[in-house]
Formats: sequence, C-alpha cells, structure tokens
Amino acid sequence: MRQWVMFVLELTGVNSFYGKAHILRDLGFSIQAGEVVSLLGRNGAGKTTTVKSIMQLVSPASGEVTFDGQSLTHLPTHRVAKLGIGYVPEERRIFTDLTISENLEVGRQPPRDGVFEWTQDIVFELFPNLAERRNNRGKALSGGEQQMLSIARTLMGNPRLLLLDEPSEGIAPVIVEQMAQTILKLKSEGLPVLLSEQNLHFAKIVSDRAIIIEGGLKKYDGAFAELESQPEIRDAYLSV
Amino acid sequence: MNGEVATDISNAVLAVQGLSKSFGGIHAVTDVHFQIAKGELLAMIGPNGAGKTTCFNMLMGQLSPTNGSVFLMGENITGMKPRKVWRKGVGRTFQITGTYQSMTVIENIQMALISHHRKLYSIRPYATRLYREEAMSLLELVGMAEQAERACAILAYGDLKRLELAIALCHQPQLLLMDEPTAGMAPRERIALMQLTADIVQEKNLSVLFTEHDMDVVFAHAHRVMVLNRGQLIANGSVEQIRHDATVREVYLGGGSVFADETVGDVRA
Amino acid sequence: MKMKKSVVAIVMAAVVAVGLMGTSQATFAADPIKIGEINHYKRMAAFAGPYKNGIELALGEINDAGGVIGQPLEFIYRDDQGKPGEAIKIAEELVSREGVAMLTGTILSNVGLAISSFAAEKKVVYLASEPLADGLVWEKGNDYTFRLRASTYMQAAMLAEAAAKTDAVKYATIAPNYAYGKDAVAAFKKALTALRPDVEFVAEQWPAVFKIDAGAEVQALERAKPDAIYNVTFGGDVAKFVREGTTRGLFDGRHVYGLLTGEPEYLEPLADEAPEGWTVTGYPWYDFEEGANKVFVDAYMAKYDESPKIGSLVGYMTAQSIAAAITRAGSTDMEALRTAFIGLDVDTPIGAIQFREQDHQSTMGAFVGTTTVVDGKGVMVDWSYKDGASYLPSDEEVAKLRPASN
Amino acid sequence: MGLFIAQLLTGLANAATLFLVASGLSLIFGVTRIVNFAHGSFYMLGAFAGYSLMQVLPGAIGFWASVLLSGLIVGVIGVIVEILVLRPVYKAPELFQLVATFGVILVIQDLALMIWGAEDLLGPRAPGLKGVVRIMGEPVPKYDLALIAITPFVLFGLWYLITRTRVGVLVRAATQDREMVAALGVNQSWLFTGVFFLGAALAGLGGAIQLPKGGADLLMDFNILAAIFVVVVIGGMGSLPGAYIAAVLISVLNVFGVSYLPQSTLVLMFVVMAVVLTIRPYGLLGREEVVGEHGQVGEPERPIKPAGTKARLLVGALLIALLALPAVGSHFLVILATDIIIFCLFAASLHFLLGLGGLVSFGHAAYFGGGAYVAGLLVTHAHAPMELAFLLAPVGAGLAAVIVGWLCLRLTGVYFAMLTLALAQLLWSLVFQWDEFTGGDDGLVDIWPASWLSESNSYFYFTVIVGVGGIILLRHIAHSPFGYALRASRDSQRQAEATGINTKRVQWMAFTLAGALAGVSGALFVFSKGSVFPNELEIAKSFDALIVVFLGGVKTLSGGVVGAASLELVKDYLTRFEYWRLTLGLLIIVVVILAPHGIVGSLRKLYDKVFGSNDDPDSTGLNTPGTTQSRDMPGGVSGGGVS
Repeated sequence: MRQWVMFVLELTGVNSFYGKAHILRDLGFSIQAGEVVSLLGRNGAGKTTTVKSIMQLVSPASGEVTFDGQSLTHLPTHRVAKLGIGYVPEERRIFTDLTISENLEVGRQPPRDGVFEWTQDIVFELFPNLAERRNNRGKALSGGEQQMLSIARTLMGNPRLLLLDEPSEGIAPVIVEQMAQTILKLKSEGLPVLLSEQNLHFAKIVSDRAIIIEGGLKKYDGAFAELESQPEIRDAYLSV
Repeated sequence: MNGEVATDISNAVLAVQGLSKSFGGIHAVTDVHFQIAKGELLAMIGPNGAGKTTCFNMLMGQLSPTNGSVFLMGENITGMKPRKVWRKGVGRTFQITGTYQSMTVIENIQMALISHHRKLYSIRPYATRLYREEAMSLLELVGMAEQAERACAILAYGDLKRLELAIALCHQPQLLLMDEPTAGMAPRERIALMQLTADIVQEKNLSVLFTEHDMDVVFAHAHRVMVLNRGQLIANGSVEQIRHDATVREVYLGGGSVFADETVGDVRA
Repeated sequence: MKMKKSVVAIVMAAVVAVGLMGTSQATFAADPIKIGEINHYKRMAAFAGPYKNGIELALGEINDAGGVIGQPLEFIYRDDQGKPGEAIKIAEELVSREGVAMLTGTILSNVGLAISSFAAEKKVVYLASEPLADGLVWEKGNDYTFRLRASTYMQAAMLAEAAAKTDAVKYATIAPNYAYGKDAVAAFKKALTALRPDVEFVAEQWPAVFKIDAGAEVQALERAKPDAIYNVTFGGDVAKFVREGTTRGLFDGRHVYGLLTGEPEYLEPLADEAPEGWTVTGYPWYDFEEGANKVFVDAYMAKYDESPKIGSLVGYMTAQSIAAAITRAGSTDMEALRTAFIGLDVDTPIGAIQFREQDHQSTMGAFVGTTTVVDGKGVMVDWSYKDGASYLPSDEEVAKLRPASN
Repeated sequence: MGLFIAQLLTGLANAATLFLVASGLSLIFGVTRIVNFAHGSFYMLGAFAGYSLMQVLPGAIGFWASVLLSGLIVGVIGVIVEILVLRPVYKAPELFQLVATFGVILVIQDLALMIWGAEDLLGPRAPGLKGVVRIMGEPVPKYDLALIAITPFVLFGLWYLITRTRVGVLVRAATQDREMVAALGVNQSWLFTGVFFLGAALAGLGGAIQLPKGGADLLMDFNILAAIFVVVVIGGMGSLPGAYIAAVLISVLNVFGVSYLPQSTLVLMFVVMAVVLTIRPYGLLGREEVVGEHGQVGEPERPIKPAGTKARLLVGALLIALLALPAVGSHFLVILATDIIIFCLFAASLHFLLGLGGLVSFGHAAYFGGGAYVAGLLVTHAHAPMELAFLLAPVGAGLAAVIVGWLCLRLTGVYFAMLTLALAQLLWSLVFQWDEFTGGDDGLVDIWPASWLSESNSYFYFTVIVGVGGIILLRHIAHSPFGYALRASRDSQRQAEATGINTKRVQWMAFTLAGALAGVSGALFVFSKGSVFPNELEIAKSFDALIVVFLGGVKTLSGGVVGAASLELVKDYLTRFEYWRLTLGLLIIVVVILAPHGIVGSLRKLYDKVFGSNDDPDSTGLNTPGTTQSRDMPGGVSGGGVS
C-alpha cells in the first residue's frame, strides 16, 4: 500500500545565527530513508533552529542542507516544502479561524511521483477524532487535537520526510502515547521522520537513532540503544 | 468525592467551593472544590481542554465564575480583578512567559516592586534607581544576580522562567499559581526549576498550585495531585494514589510509557 | 533579498536626484523689485496655473516697457499646499530672507485671511488677489490688506438684482457647508430680501465641500418645490450637481442663479452638459470683439496657446495693480506703498478700477449673463459687465462692518 | 412614499462605489495587515484611467470594457507598488509599512498631475443609461439602478472566492500565519501580491464606475479615505459582508441626512460610527481582535538608560546652539527653528504614546489642533490674554484626550487606531462646519502673542523653553515609574495586570498626557502664526506626525524628535521645487526601505555593526519558545480575518 521512495536529508557544516547569536555550529548529520531520528538536547541547544534551518525559515550563514541531492540552502521556504519536506512546528500553528477541513486543504499539495498520496479521508482514518469535527473551527480543538491536526495537515502535502518539532510538548501522556503509535505506523510504512524532542521516554519509543546537540554542536550521533551504554553522554546532555 | 476533609475555609490558604464556568452552552468547569494548606505544593493535572487554565483564570480573576466561590485566607475573592487578587497576596507565573521584553532583568523585578509599593503614578525619574536592593535579593534567591543588567529579550528560556518566578515573589505572596511552569524546558531544567520552587516554598512557607504535563515533575515534587477531566475533578490525593487510580490512567496517564515508571525519589534529595 | 532592496532604493534615489535637478531655478536679472506670491499651486493647480500665467503676461509687458521706477518687477512664487500655517511661514521667509517689497496671492479665503492677519501684525502690505471672503476687507479688515477681486457679497448682490426682477417667490439654496458657502447664501438673502421683501427661502442645502452627494441633494431640493434655486457649489461639486439635477429634471421650469458658475474654470469641464438658462457670474472671454478686454485675451492666447480663465485676468490685474502702486509710491518703502494703494486707480482690461479708501476693496466688477451650450461648450450669453462700485454697501454700512482700523 | 423609495435607491447606488473601494481596503488589511493609506490613490487612478479609456473606447461595450480595464490597470499598479515598495519592508515592525504607503500617495498625486493635468475631469455618462426610470412617480437615474444591481454580484463573487475556493482558504490561512502557509508549500508572497492586485483593482473599479456620477480630480484620494476607513471599521475589519452593510448604512443614512438634517453632512458618518462602535466595539460583523502589541512586533526595544554624560553634553551643546541662533542666524532661520521645535514637541507627544505605550493613534492632530483652537477661541470670544489662553490650551486638549481615550481604549490595535482617526475627524468636521463659533474654514485669525513676546526672537526663546522643556519632560517621564508602567502595559499587559498595574488607567493617563502636550504644541503654533484653521486638525496633519515618528524610529526615545526635525528641514527645502511631492514621496520610500528601524534605530544598528555592541553575542534567548510574543499571536498580529 503506502510507499515512499528513498530520499536522504543531509546537513553539512551548517552554521546558523539568530541576530548576533551563533546558534548552530558546523552541524552535520544525515537521515536515511525509513528512519526515525530523534534530535535531543537542552532547551536552547539549537534543536528548533536545526529544524528551521532545514526549512530555510532560518537561513544558514554557511554550510549546506541537501535533500535527495538537491541543495535547499537559500531556497524560499515554500520551495523546500514543495520538494516534499513536511514541517510540523512546535507551536502547532494551526489556522484557528479555519475549519479542520480547510486546515487540511491548506496543506494539500499535488501528488508526487512515487510517494503515497494522502487525501482527507485517509488522513481522517489515521486521526479518527478529527473526522467527526471536520467542520469545526481550529480554535475549538484541544491542545492534543491541535497537534494531531498539525501533523495531519502536513501529511496532506504528501511529504517524503517529516520534521516534527517537540510534538509531545504540553500534551497529556495518554495522547503522547497515541502519537507514538501514529509515528510508528508512519515509520513502518517507510516515512522518514526527524523528531526534535525533550521527552526521552517518548523519543525512545519511536526512534532508532538519537542525535544530541548542545550549544549548537553535535555531541552524539548513534543508535538509541547504545546511548544506554554511554551514561556520561546521557547524563551530561540529557540528565534524567 | 475524595479523601479531603472539608474544613473551615478560613484555615486554608485557598479554598475553592463549587467553582463552575460555562461559555455559551459549554461547561468548561463544573462544581470544583478543593483547598490548599499552608506550605503545600498542589499539582493540577488533566488532559488538554480539561479546564485547568479556565480554573486558573478564575482563581486569578481573569475570568469570573458562573457559579461558586474562591476564598483566600478566608476572604472571598471571587470575581476580583487580577490586580486586586495580586494585592491580596497571590503571585502568578504564566505558561507563556510574560516578562517585559524592553527592560533589563532587574527592571522587570523593580517594576513589580514599584507596583507593590504603589509608586506607579510617580513621574519622578529614575525608576531604575528604585528598590534596587530588594530586587537584587530576589534575583539572588532565584540565582540570577549575575544577569541583572542584561536585556530581558536576550535571556535563555530557563532564565526567563526563573525571572518570572522572582517577579511572582515580589510582594511576598501567600500563594503562588504556576501555569505549566516547566513547559518547553529540557528535563534537567525542569527538575532544577521545580527544585528551586520547592526550596523557596519551604523557606517562605508558601503554598503553590501548579498545572503540569510532565509527570516526572509532578510525581517528583507535588505533595498532592488533583486530576481534572472535562471540567470535573475526578481524583484528588497523594502521588501514589493518583498513579494507581484506574480512571486517571484511562483518561490521562495512559500506559505510563512516556514518563518515568516510578517515583524518582532521589531527584529531590 | 538585501541586494534587491538596495537596487530599488538606488533607482528611487536616482529618480529623486533627477527630479531635483529638473526643477532647479533659473537666474534672474539684477536688482529686481521682488514680490512674494503665495498660492496653492498643487492643491488648486487648475486655478493657480492660469492665474500665474496672467501674472507672467503682465510682467512681460511691464518689464519690456522698462519695469517700474526703473527696476524690473519680479514675482517669487511659492506653494503653501493650501495650508494657512504653511502660508504664514512662507510669508515670513519671503519678507525676511527674500526681501520682497510686498505680498500677494491666494485663492482660498482662509489662507488669505491668515496672510492678512500676518500682514497687519508684521506691517507688510498684502494684496489679496483672488480670495472672496467678505471679512477680508470688512470684519477682519486691516490697514495693510487690500483686495482686488469682486467679493462674495458683490457678486451675490449682482445675482440678487437679477433675481428680484422675476416673479419667483420661493427660493431654495445650495452651498458648500463652510464659510464661503455660508457667506454667499447670507449675502444673497440679504440683498434679495432688501429688494423683494416677499420672497421666502424654503430650503437650504449644505453639501460638504468637494464631497457632494448630488443625487440626495437634488432630491432634497425637489422636495421643497421652490420657484428658483440659488447655487454656490463649484468645482467638481457643481458638475455633479448639474448632471444629477438635469437627469432628474430639477431645473425644468425653474430659475437658477449660480455664483461663479459662469467662470471658464467651472463651465469648461461641464462641456455640453453645462446648464442652460442659469443666471450666473463669470467671464465670457470668447465674446469680446474689441477694446482692452479683447487685447488681453488675444495676447494671452498668443502667449500660452490656451484660452484665458477668470484667474488669468485676476493674475494680470494683480501685476498691473502692484506695478501701479509702486509707481505711485515711487519707492518700495512699505509705508509709502501702503499709502499708494489707498485710492489707487488702475487701468485694466476690464476698465478702470480703484482701491477704495473706505475698505481697501477694489471696484473690479463681474460679468453677469445667462448660460447656454454652443458647439458642445458651455458659454455665457446676454452678458453685461457690472461695475463693482455699484454693488457695495453704503459707506456708513461699511464703516460699521469695518472695525476701527488699527 | 415615492420619495422615500427614491431616496433609498439613491443611497443604495451611492453605496456601490463606497463598497467597492472599502472592500479592497478591507481585503488588503485582512491578509497583509497593512493599513493601506494609498488606497484612496488607487481609487483616484481608477477614475483617471477610466476617463482616458472612455475617450477612446466607444459605445456601451466600450464603457463597460473601460471600467473593467481600469480595474485591471490599477490592479497592476497595485502589484508594482506591492513588489517595489512593500515587499522590501514586510519584515519591518508592524505598521511601518503605512509610512511607505504614505510615500506612495505623494508619488501618485504628482504623477497624476503630470499625466492628466490639474483640471477636474467630468466623467462621461454611461451609454444607454442616461435617462431616468419613474418609480412611483419619482425619477430614478437608470445608472443608479445598474449600480444597485451590480454591487451584490461583486459582493457574492468576492464572498465565493474567499469562502469557497482553495485560493480563498489559502488567503484566509495567510491572514493568520504567513510563515506557516509558506512552510506548507504555498508561495505566500505571490498570494500577497494577488491580494494586493485584487484590492487595488477593486479600488480602481470603484473609481471608474463612479465616473458617470462624478468625475476624476486630484482631491479624490484624500476625500474618500476617511469614508472608506469608516466603512471598514463599522463593518468589521476584514469582513466583506460587513463592509457592504456598512457602506449601505452610511450611504442611505447620508441621503436622509441630506434631506432632513442638511447641515449634518460630514458629521453624520462619524456619529454613526461612534454609535456602532459603542455598541459593537469590533464593528457590525467584526470579530474581537487578538490582543496584539501593535507597533512593537518584531525585535523588542532595547532597555533604556538615563542619558550618559556624553549624551547630556551633546544635548547641552545643541541647546546652546539653539539659544545662540537669533544672534548668528538669519531671521528666517529663527522662524524655521520655531516651527521645527513646535513640530518636534507634537511628534514627541505622539511618540510617547506610540513608542512607549504601543498605542497607535491615527488622530493625534485632534489635540494639536484642539490646543490651538482652545487658545484661539479664548482669545477670540473671551478676549483672554495670551498667557491665560496658553495655559488653558493643554487643559482643553487634555480634556478632549480624556474623552477620546476613554472611548478608544476599550479597543486595541488597528481598531484603536481607526477609532482615534474617526473621532479626530468628528472633531475636525465640527470645527469645520460650526462656523458661528469656530470660524469654520475661515479659521480664527489675529491670535498674536502678548506684547512681551511679539518679537520673533522673543517668541523663539519662549518656544525653546516651552517646547524643549516639554520634550525633556516627556523624556523624564519615560524614565519615571509611570513611564515604566506604561512600557510594562505594552510589553505584557497580562503580566502587568497580574502584578497590580491598572494598565487601562496607565494608558488612559498616558493618552491624556500626550494629548495635553500636543495641546501645548498647538498653543505654541497658534501664537506663532497668529491664526488657526481646521486643516490643523486634519487627517493629513495626523499622518505627518505618524510618519515622522516611524521615520525617526518608534523604538528609540529620540525617534520622534529626530524624525520631526528631519522631515521639517527636508520639506522646507523640497517645497521650493515644482514636483516636490513626488520627490518627497520617493525619499520617504527610500528611507523606509533602507532604514526599516527608523533613522535613529538604523543609525544605532549601523553604529553597533561598526563598533560592536554590549549584547552578549552567545545569547541563545531568541532560540526558544516563549521569549518572543509570537506564540501569543502566530504570524504577527491577527484579528478580523477575511470572511
């Protein structure tokens, strides 16, 4: 059924700034097809900036971001999205004045070769509680539902890669668990995901690999399982 | 409804009786009762949209309840404006920080002190010379003395949260209301902030009511936990009671896979 | 993005620079007598342009004939954006920096009043060329201010004289809702009731100036069923009013009196839609067959290849009057100049005029006639020139109106 | 009865143009959050373009083709303006763009004068629709009926576009959060351009379609501006059906006003607006606006400090230079300096409100003119001595500000701004039309200073003392607890309220203070000119002040003063040239593009760039959520929306 052609996201030597603040320092990593990767680190470590630098919402001062071999650097954000990178921002940023259906319509993009084509019906299958409220305005939704809608809206763009920025933030544990199931389902169907997270428990459930950044520098890049055997890294940067 | 004994309202720092709020036909909060004792850290948890924020806003006066009353130290403060509630001795921090971006760190504190000392309408310069020592000691309390002269706009997030805590302590409140105090923070920062809060609570013998989604924080620091679902209080008890409450697990906690599976006692030590 | 921004900015800066260069001022002959001319060149360009042409025509003639008291006469034109405050500032500058001998100009009455007040305070002679407000020489008159054109009162009195000859009894008025309009209606009422005590005014309409809601105004006038209508609206307002009124048949079988409506400035834009049969004041330049009027019109058309407006005539007469005053004073001494203007006689295209001693108002009159459409253009026919001197109140009355001069 | 119906129809026909133009303004505001001051200019261009086209295209088909083509042409002009002028400044602080649109007004005014000349053009009549139809015996022009019929189709078409099509969904989404729309793969900049095209085209259409009832002239741009602002605000910002209802309401009431209250013209519209907004603060169909910190979105202002020794010395030196001016400078220089100081105080009072308070008043001229009129009226009617009139001027202006502030502070953001504009216009129309008392358009003259000040030099010293004193007072207040409370109310009203600050009262007092000081500058003005006229209360005067505050820099204490001084000097020079409006307009646009933080702000940024700054470069504060206000209002300020 759903199938994703293999694409690779690659960051090399990315430096990003916010005003004068140097946020990302020579950051480099890649995401292979079918992988769910967690981007971990303290608040202010540069996780969100990494995601925004991929989307070109923050324009990296140097370095390169490529997707499927094509450079994304300095492309307008909408072109990045058109290439198949789906972005779910941390604030969810749903259109509260629009209905759920209309929110999904904004995300809709034409079908993409070799990529599963999402429709509203299929999205509603994945998020049944959105289906029954499809004509409600976004502002009537609870935080968990807004998060679901934000993901669903991005899926409507038939992404080849999903960027999730702190999806579990401020969401009830029971909903976070549901979301984990959703992500695992997408993963099982081959959609690669880059997940910026603070919730280690959640990240561990859904992802294979962890990248830890601190002060904009990469401190760790490897399998989640191996992190367990490196307590000094885990304690120094994540400290649970 | 729960194990709490309905004592005389004047003994509690905060006593909430039959609090309800409806918007149009929708019941956001229905008949909520609870009390907070001196020195208590009370957590309010529940799914999004359960009515936590509505509850908070009614306590602080941003919303007036459809029904019910709120007593602070035995005084009925129902429907009082936020600034009046504040003058009665309630401090508040926000989920999304509400600091004054155009001021320095210490000026943020001084502003609250100016308000506390009722000097708001003075037009004599310079505000920045007023109550500096008092402000400095508050900054020391939250460990931010070194950042006193930095612009608030360039503070790191965790520091903003600490600054907000210091602001909330300016008028030596009896009660602190904290709305998702650790939202958006990394695990270590969360623990540190709540530890700081707990220490201050103990030192000043304050009471705290906070909402929180991070169960690690709740289970590590709360003395008592209330669970709100669809506007109703469905549980109110000790951390252990809440953890194992079947209803709470169903509507809120889930299988427990996304937070630490046992109380981490040593974090507080 | 950055680059694009600066490219846009540079292009615009270049245009700015070119704009400035293109307008740099020409040089003038040495030692001219300077006259400060303040007007609304932008705000009322359609009126100020012909007026300035008129001045230039006269200046050419004066200077070709050797100037005045042996010096060339030169006008310094400045735009006040139609703002009285700005006009005062410019007046200060003209007097203190440019060293002008006297001030003149303005079309709008309010700006004229502002300069007049300034003139009295700073003791500078001001010839108000075009503003019509009666107050300029009466209630707010002063020693230093003189006015050339026939005032609102004078022109309204001319129309009232014509109206009094008909058997119309019920009158409706329509005038812009501000000082000029109110003055014009009050003057007409006063003059007409003096001649015909039996008339009554059944409706007064006051559209906002340049914001007329013509359809509604026509309906309101129609509702009052008047025998005759007195119109003071002008500019775009009168065009809209005429069109709606004609469409809706408001003017059928009614006498209409239009203050200034016959002036080319107002009549020309109406083209073949100009009202027919209105009694108006105006300027029938096309009808002159001989005499000074004809000479002026021909000279004007030869120089500018366009027909003169009333403003052109006023501009021409302004320069003539100033030249005459300086010649009479024999110097540009302010007090001498002021004295020279009092009772000054000037020979102009429309005949001899005099700046009256009692109120500093000139006796320039106006042409009164009937409108009609000829070859798709609105014109005045059956016109006659009315001497302004005959339409001013008696000297006692003027003395009452004009407070003791300071 | 027949007359009643006929009047109703006249009102409905008048509503057509008003609706077309206002809907364009509403649309542009809804999506781009730009208050397009140049919208009246688009309307004027539509009229001129339509006129020219109708000269060439014959017959009924030619007429209607001309109308449509005019819309198209003006739409394209709108696109050019959007791309050249607005795109470079989208990232600038909120409302800064309106300064750019003001530059556009000036440019278009002169271009139209160059192309079409100064004369009023009478619009051609619509072929085939010249006559009247008798309805119950009353004549109703056929063209009126055509207009009445067309408007609902336009309304329906727009409504369908916005609510039922994908483009409409995208437009509404972009209204709320542009960046997110881009992140979902939509080229939002073209969406903006598209909306600008449509909005401008509607204005152009409005201009062309009114030709048979009017014409084209150079005053059309400002003449319609207040009316369409009123329509948009009464209808509810961003609401198209609201704009239609408001246009009809205003037009129909106006027609009846003309008949039954003939002197009410001008005032009526604003009275209706005041009544509607008192009952429904966000307009008939508007929705409550999310509270946004207008004028303060984007980078927060830097903390202020008491002036250092260097700054004090500099100001001292400037003051000495000023005081020495009469001795060394020419007489005119003294006059010019007097004018500049007066304008600086006026601008500084607005800056206090706008910069420190985040309260964007579009009608600040009301207090400047108000002060001038209070003094003028006291001298004229009560023969008050200059000294007394001068003292009472700020009291009167302050009183006006107390009332207006009370009415307006119930609203926020652009609603607040629009209501201040409307109330200022109400005051203006009262002064303009109540001529028995105010002198109307003829103004009040002979308001000269007392004899001890009648010399320009002594008046200059008086102005320096009062004007500079006022500016220093404002600066001191900015540093006082009250000034801090005002900034706190702006930075985070929620936090301020939660720490005992009565933010509304603080803002109300600030509004009053700013009004009173504007009144002082008005009093200085009236005695320096000896007269005052209604144009000192006009929209254009308010805009002047707004522009200098933005050009100087909203987020810097000295912004207002520097902006005012710069603009007055530039204007004094430029107005000597023929096409000075074109030049000034372009100059404003260039400054807006090159210095999006205002003159002072941009100079400071440049200084920091060259010499480095004290800000910790390693700070990561901006990286985190919650440090900016953006979470309160995704994608800038939201409100109304297009519906």
